Amino acid sequence: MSAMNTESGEVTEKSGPKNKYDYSKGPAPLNINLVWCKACNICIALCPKQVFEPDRDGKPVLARPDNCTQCTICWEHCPDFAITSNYK
Amino acid sequence: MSAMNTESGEVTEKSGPKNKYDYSKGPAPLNINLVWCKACNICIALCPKQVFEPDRDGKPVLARPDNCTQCTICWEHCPDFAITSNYK
Amino acid sequence: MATVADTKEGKRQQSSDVALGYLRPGKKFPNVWCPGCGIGIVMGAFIRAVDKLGWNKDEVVMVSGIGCSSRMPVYMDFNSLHTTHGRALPFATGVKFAQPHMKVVVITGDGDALAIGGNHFIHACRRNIDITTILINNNIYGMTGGQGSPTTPADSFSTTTPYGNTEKQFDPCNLAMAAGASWVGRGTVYHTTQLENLITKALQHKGFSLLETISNCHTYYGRLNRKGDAVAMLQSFKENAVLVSKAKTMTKEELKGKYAVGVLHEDNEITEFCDEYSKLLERMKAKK
Amino acid sequence: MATVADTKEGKRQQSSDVALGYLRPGKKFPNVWCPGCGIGIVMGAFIRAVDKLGWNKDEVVMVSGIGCSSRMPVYMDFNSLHTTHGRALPFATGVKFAQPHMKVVVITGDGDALAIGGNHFIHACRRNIDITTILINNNIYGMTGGQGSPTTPADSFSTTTPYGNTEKQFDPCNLAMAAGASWVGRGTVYHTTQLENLITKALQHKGFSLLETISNCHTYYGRLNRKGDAVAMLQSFKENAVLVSKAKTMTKEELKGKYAVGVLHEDNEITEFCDEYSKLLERMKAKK
Amino acid sequence: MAHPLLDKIQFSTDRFEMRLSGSGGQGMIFASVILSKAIGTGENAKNVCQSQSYGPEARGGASKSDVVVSSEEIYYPKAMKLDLLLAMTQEALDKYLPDLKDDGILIVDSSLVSEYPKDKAYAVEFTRMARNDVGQIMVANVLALGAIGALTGLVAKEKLVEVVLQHAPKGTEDKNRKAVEMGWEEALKLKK
Amino acid sequence: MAHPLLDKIQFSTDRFEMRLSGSGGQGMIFASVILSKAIGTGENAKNVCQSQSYGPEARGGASKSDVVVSSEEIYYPKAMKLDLLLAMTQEALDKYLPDLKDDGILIVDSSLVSEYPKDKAYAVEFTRMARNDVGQIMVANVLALGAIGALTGLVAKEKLVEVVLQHAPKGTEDKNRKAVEMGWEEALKLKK
Amino acid sequence: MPQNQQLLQGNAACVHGALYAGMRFYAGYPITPSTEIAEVSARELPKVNGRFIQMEDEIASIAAIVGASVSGYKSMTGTSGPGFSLMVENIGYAYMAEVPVVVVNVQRGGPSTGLPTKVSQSDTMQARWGTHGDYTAIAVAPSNVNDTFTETVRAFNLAERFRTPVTVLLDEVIGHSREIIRIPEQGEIEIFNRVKPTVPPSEYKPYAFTANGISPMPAYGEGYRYNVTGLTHDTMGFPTNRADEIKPKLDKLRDKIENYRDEITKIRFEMMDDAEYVFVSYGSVSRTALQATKLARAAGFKVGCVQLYTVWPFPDKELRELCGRAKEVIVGELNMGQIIHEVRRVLPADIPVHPIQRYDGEILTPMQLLEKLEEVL
Amino acid sequence: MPQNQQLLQGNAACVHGALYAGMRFYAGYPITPSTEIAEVSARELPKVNGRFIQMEDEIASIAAIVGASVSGYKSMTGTSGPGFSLMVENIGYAYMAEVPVVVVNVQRGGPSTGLPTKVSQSDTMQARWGTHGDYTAIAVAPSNVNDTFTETVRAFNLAERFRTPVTVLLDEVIGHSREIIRIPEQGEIEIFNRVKPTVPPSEYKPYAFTANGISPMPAYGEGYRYNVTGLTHDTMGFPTNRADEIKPKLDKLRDKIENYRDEITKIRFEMMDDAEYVFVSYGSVSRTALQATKLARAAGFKVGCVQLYTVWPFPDKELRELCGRAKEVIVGELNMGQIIHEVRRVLPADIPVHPIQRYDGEILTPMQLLEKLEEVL
Ligand SMILES: Cc1ncc(C[n+]2csc(CCOP(=O)(O)OP(=O)(O)O)c2C)c(N)n1
Ligand SMILES: Cc1ncc(C[n+]2csc(CCOP(=O)(O)OP(=O)(O)O)c2C)c(N)n1
Ligand code: SF4
Ligand code: SF4
Ligand code: SF4
Ligand code: SF4
Ligand code: SF4
Ligand code: SF4
Ligand SMILES: [Mg+2]
Ligand SMILES: [Mg+2]
Repeated sequence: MSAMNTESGEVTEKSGPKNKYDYSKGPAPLNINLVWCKACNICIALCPKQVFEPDRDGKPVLARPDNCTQCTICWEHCPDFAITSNYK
Repeated sequence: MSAMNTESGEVTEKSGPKNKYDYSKGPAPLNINLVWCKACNICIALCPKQVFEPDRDGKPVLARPDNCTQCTICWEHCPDFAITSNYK
Repeated sequence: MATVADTKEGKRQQSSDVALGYLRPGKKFPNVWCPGCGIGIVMGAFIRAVDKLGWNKDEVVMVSGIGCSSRMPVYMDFNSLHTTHGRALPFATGVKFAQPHMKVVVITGDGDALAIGGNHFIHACRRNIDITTILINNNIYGMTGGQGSPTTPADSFSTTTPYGNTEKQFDPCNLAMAAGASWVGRGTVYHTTQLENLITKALQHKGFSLLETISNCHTYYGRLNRKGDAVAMLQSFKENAVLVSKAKTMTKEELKGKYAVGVLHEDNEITEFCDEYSKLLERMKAKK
Repeated sequence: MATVADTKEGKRQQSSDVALGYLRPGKKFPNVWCPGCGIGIVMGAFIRAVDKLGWNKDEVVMVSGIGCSSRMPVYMDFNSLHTTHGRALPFATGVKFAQPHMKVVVITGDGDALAIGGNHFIHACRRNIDITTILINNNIYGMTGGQGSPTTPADSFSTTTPYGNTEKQFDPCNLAMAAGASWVGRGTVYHTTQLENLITKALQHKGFSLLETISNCHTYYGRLNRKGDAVAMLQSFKENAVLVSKAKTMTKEELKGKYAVGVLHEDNEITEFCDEYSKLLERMKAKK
Repeated sequence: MAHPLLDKIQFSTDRFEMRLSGSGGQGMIFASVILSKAIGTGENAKNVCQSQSYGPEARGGASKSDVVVSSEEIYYPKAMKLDLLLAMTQEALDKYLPDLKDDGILIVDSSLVSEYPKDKAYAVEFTRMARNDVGQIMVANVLALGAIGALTGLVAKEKLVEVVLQHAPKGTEDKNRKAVEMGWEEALKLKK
Repeated sequence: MAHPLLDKIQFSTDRFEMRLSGSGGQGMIFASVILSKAIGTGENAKNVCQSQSYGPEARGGASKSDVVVSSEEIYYPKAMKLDLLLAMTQEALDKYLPDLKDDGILIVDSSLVSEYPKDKAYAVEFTRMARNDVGQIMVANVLALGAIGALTGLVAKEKLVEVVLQHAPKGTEDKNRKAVEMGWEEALKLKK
Repeated sequence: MPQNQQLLQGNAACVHGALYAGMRFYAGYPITPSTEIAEVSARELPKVNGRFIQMEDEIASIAAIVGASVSGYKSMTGTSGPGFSLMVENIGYAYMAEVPVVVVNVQRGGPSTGLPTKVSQSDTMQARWGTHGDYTAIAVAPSNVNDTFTETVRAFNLAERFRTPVTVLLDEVIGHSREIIRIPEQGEIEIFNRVKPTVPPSEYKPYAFTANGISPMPAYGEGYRYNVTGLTHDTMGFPTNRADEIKPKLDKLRDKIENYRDEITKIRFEMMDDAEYVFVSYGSVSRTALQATKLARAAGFKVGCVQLYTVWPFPDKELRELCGRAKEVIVGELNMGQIIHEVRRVLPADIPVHPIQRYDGEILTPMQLLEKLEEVL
Repeated sequence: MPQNQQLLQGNAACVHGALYAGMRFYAGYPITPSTEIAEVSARELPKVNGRFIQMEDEIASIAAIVGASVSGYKSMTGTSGPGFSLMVENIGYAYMAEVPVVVVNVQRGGPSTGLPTKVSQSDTMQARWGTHGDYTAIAVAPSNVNDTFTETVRAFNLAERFRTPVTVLLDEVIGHSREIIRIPEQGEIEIFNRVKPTVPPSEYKPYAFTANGISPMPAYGEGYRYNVTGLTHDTMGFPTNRADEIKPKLDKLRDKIENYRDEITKIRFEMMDDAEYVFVSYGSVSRTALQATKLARAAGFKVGCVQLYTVWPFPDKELRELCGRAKEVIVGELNMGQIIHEVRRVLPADIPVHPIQRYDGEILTPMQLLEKLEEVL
């Protein structure tokens, strides 16, 4: 789903600096499609590991990516298909 | 409900001789409104005392009026309100 | 197999001609029904029940849809609203909600209430609006000449199921209960005394009451399914009706082809629709 | 009070982006739904279920009426029929009966299925036609801006019940069972894993299956009734859902405000509508 | 008042209009369908147009059915002025006699109808004959069909029998054949 | 091509057309209702006609509302060419700027909009001021109302405050009054 | 702000007009862009001891208001295209049974679900011919918020007066616009209430032929126990199949309206004294037309403007009188051509009638009308 | 009797025509006087492996046939006035979504439940304007049993050809009359099947604008997974609110029919060569008119007769051509005046158009037409 990555990347830029994931560490655990994300706060609130923090627009930033256990909760509850995992 | 009696009387004549009740014995136990009666056979079949017999048109004739116990079955089942009792 | 028997004793003698005082004066008799049609029997029982309750005719509104059964209100000397096919209940809802003190009774058929009118049926149940509905179930569309209805039994014949009915049936009583009706009963046109009593209870109940009444359309349902004439069909109702109390003790297998008659459900706790709105109006007045 | 907890283990990893392969290519995303609307969560669970079943997209027909929930089919890469308000089921009946080998799924809302569409709902149940209906119950008319629906709770606020709802509610599951549906279940958008499983079961069931899915319309129902935002409403589903098995052990009092989730009813004996007609067609062929 | 147009109108002599009337159970509609088929199909087929009364009246009460016959295209589908009236009840006769042309053919079931223009009518006791002579009261209408066939010449007897038998319930073939023939002969006897 | 008619058309100078635009949550419709009431009622009332966008766009996304003001009967109800545009987001500005008359009044929330015609616009940081100075981010729209009042002269400040307060939730009266006043003054400062 | 001066949406003004006219019963089902009519009714009716019910669908809604009306209540329902389509069967019932009700259709783009939030006038012909059978329809069309109030009052008066359903044709632009209106004092606008019988029940014939064509109508419960049916009926309200009873009944449905055209027709016209070019329109387009007329006049052109408040029965006579001297007539509509057929039908063949139609979800602009005018100049 | 010669009621002929045209799906709800259409379908369809379903109401019936049609089945429903009124919303869906279906309306007296067993032609205007919104309708009107067969075939051909619902306007007289018809051999009448796409699914646009105005239509299951909606949509079938997509869509609905008027219009005319007096009619009245014409000609009067098989779109051009030389035109209808408005609209103002209408439940008689003719002579 690289197209998605690109899309989300583009938007990230437009909406200001976010998702401070250090890509040199390898792929992030999750991708956030910021065009589709509507900042509903569900993923942020439901993640049992506090992986996300909201950015200025309320969209999720991978604040504690290393905490992620790939438990599926965030993407199963994202109403907008905006979260995908990078671990396949 | 004498109007009804008259009505049924009139029709009795038109449809040929029927209801051989001997009125000299006093009022018949039941009146049959032959204008309204549609010859459905329900009263005849359901009377537990075989009070009725069908005439040529299938309408009830008081064949055994003395048998009548005023049990209500015939008039409660007459769909056409054609049977009334003379005992009030 | 135990079946229901009418009690023959202690009947009021006025029942033989009380009906005549409730028929509309004038030209409307004889009626449109076929000889022996059970709808007339229901009408008789209904009139006796109303008479017994001593209701003021001016306060009774009879509402119906379209069908042989729905013609009934036209013949009776009450306020009557003979509406469109399937829509008796929403018309009746307007009548009742506008004037909650009126006694509103709906006469409907299995097609009228359950086919085209099914939605209004369940919503009237849900609202538990104080309307008594007498559903005359003859398992067929009588008026239009014998097409299948939502209560035409499986494998039965009708003019639209010429090879036997491939559909399944509603149990109107179950449906009403699930939808929220607070009184549900079933009777037959054979059991006229019981029918009169059930109608009386349904009319007395505050809230939505449904009385399913099994009736004969020998002209179509009977003829197409070799059920015989009116008399034979009435006899079959005698065979197949089982008192509610008895039915509870019977197995599903034993109950096949039979139906429970009597009061199936009664709930006097649940609030009535117009009452709830009246409370709202009271609250609004108090606020002022 | 025991509530349902999702099992978090052993999930297939592809579930994170499997949905993307089922979205319609092109211009239709982002969708019309409010941020956080549960409808999207149902859609995700649905797609994962279909994917798990390995169904051929060409054989799936999604049918819906009008409402926020009914927009769902437009976004998915199946055959889709977005019909008129309340009428999804009869359209779907035409689709299924015409081509019984197709997998027909109806997506509908509480208003669409139970208000205007109530009659079609009970008749589809009665026929036990092999259609899976996912009824997204958010207790309100979302699309038109927050009017009361047949599932808006008593005393709740909506734009048409500004002084509190004076009406009573349907339980769609009870209604479906009484009307003849052969599979009935309930889930919530909080319990996504269970939801996916329930959808899978509903889809696999032969006959009419109804899955009521409790969802959040925080924009209207939530706001008007101080239920908080999407997250708060999801949390409340967690609080109020009770597993069917557990619910059976609870009293009516204890169950107040709660709802049973899981499979509520399953009957694999009762025949399916299209099958019965196919048998008729076979009989006709045999006759020739 | 002189009618420049109406005075000149000549109703087509090619049209032959029949009405079969009686009460609900007497099979008038069935008879008219048989008659229409017999006249309208096969070798010397003519155009036919059959119609009947529907509505509340049709249930239980009176019943009537019209058959219009013509060798040309039948435009107006209903009977205008009857060439033939079959009346199986007094009620039907009283109601429809005025619609019969002065020189029209009147057939009555004289076992059920008592008041009729004796000079003009072909009076046959269809019902009595059906019950007593054929042994099946239901075929009174078939007897009447035979009479109509005989009196109009619109259909061959064998053709009429053929169509009747196509529609006769299994086991009643003989009675039906007999009914056509008896009706036919009885009417021929009366033919004026 | 010469237009015998169109060339002669003079659009009424009596009409004053305003558009309040932003995103769903910013209360543009609410503000336009307040504005319409304030202008349309009381002593020096003028005719007003308010309208707004509905439809999918109205949910979540962009939001706009038009207010047409005139001392005469308002015929055409929609804005034709804007005399005033309030843009609370960049998107709104980009979309509606072309509808503004050359000499029309442009007001932008410069805490959210970055690209705008700097020379022409009245740029006020409504949102920042609402959050920081009033302490209630929700009243950004009320600040904007103050600015509109000040720049158009269509309504007296006290009247505007009065109507705002009629609609303010209990307990927020002071903040709302402050918002109107701050918006008003801030705009006056910029008045060209 | 004086108590009776209010900023109202057209939809709200409709409800306030209805309340002013005496509406005390509303049954409806939400649909964009009419929903506010239900919402405002739900809020306002309980304040005046009136009754609001949200029904399960539009069919039930019109049924319920007919039920309430025969029970003596002035009743209304509001809807939009799809809902109106569902109502037509029971609107036909109200025609046949002669039950006064008011049905508001806030028009949006069609056919089918179409354009729920976009303006249209494409249900104009449906308001005349929507239900099956023969009947004569009344429909009124306001063009602004104030009109909406007064035309709704008028709709109730007409319904009560003629015992017939009356359609109020709103559209999305009017329904959703907000303007200031002054609610008139009670008595300022005359209110008509249905005529009740004066004869005793035994002599009462619910569908009697009367001198003015209207049969008096009691409410259920007032002692007149009569029959109401959607079957064609005789003067007693009993179903009939007799040709000699059917025709008079249908004639009655027509004549009770046709004979009072003068009282039903309402037209606004501006600058028509010497007008050579005439805009004919109704509903929100009339606002555009008035604007265009004003602008064109200011530019020196002899333009006039006719606005139909009464759309049905179509004001044949009045339009013929008003436009008899016109050189060119332009009919503006938000549809693909509906009322223009009527205009063509009634005007002499030598007056060219030009369409200017818009059906893309937006209202016609003054410029569009002026461009059309220039074209035909 | 040869196998293919049958005595059929009009209603039965309608079903046989439908079967001949390829109908394999029928959904309906019984209503007098159309019920036999359902009954005969229930009996005949299983014989040809077709499917019959009795739905819970008329709304569901039209919904089901639309569902079956998008699934590739030629589908039909039959009803009468009240049922047609209930169907109009979903007929509008078929217009919008461009789904071919055939709807038969066997007309009876209205409005409302009216006269279930009595003939009428009072749903003629409803067939054009019954549902809300803008669209162009096709309706055909047979006049006898044989016609009913062929016009039903034609209705299917038109529906398939133009991806649109087509209404067959029958009436009680035709529906219930029995006449002998010969069922044509397969191939004798050309059958049109909807055009399927030839492009691969990835390139398929379900509502593409094409040279002939018709977008090819696959069945569900054939690999083209597209969206069908009653919302106004773009060429992909996705809902749109864009003015520049809305207008072309609505234009398409109109033009795909208007541009093919010549192929849609069907008219029968008799003795028109030198006719000075012309009867214009459709449906069962045409039989009366033909009879009257024949009688009047025999009496030496120059009378002719025009029968409209295609009622909608109204054959403007053809009627103008045929009646251009007429001295007087008489329009006969079983209603209070519907199609006469169209006749008046299209004929030059100097040709008087006279109505002869009957709406008491009986068919017009030749004498009534002749009396009218005498009046205008
Ligand atoms: C909208 C509409 N659809 C169909 C009909 C035709 N119709 C009249 S009565 C009836 C069925 C009546 O069946 P039921 O309600 O069971 O009454 P019954 O005659 O058996 O008493 C139908 C389909 C109608 N009048 N209106
Ligand atoms: C015939 C008709 N009536 C009313 C409407 C308006 N309408 C559209 S969606 C809707 C309610 C939707 O509620 P629900 O089914 O609960 O869906 P939700 O939006 O809550 O998901 C209504 C009333 C319509 N489109 N058509
Ligand atoms: S997968 Fe689980 S742990 Fe990882 S971010 Fe999502 S919710 Fe948090
Ligand atoms: S759940 Fe999805 S839409 Fe909501 S904030 Fe998270 S990523 Fe965005
Ligand atoms: S009252 Fe009883 S006993 Fe007497 S006739 Fe009637 S059924 Fe027979
Ligand atoms: S039950 Fe009534 S209608 Fe039937 S035969 Fe007896 S009297 Fe006549
Ligand atoms: S058709 Fe059936 S239901 Fe109707 S009157 Fe006759 S017997 Fe009764
Ligand atoms: S209005 Fe409610 S149901 Fe509709 S999208 Fe928004 S949250 Fe969801
Ligand atoms: Mg029935
Ligand atoms: Mg909902």
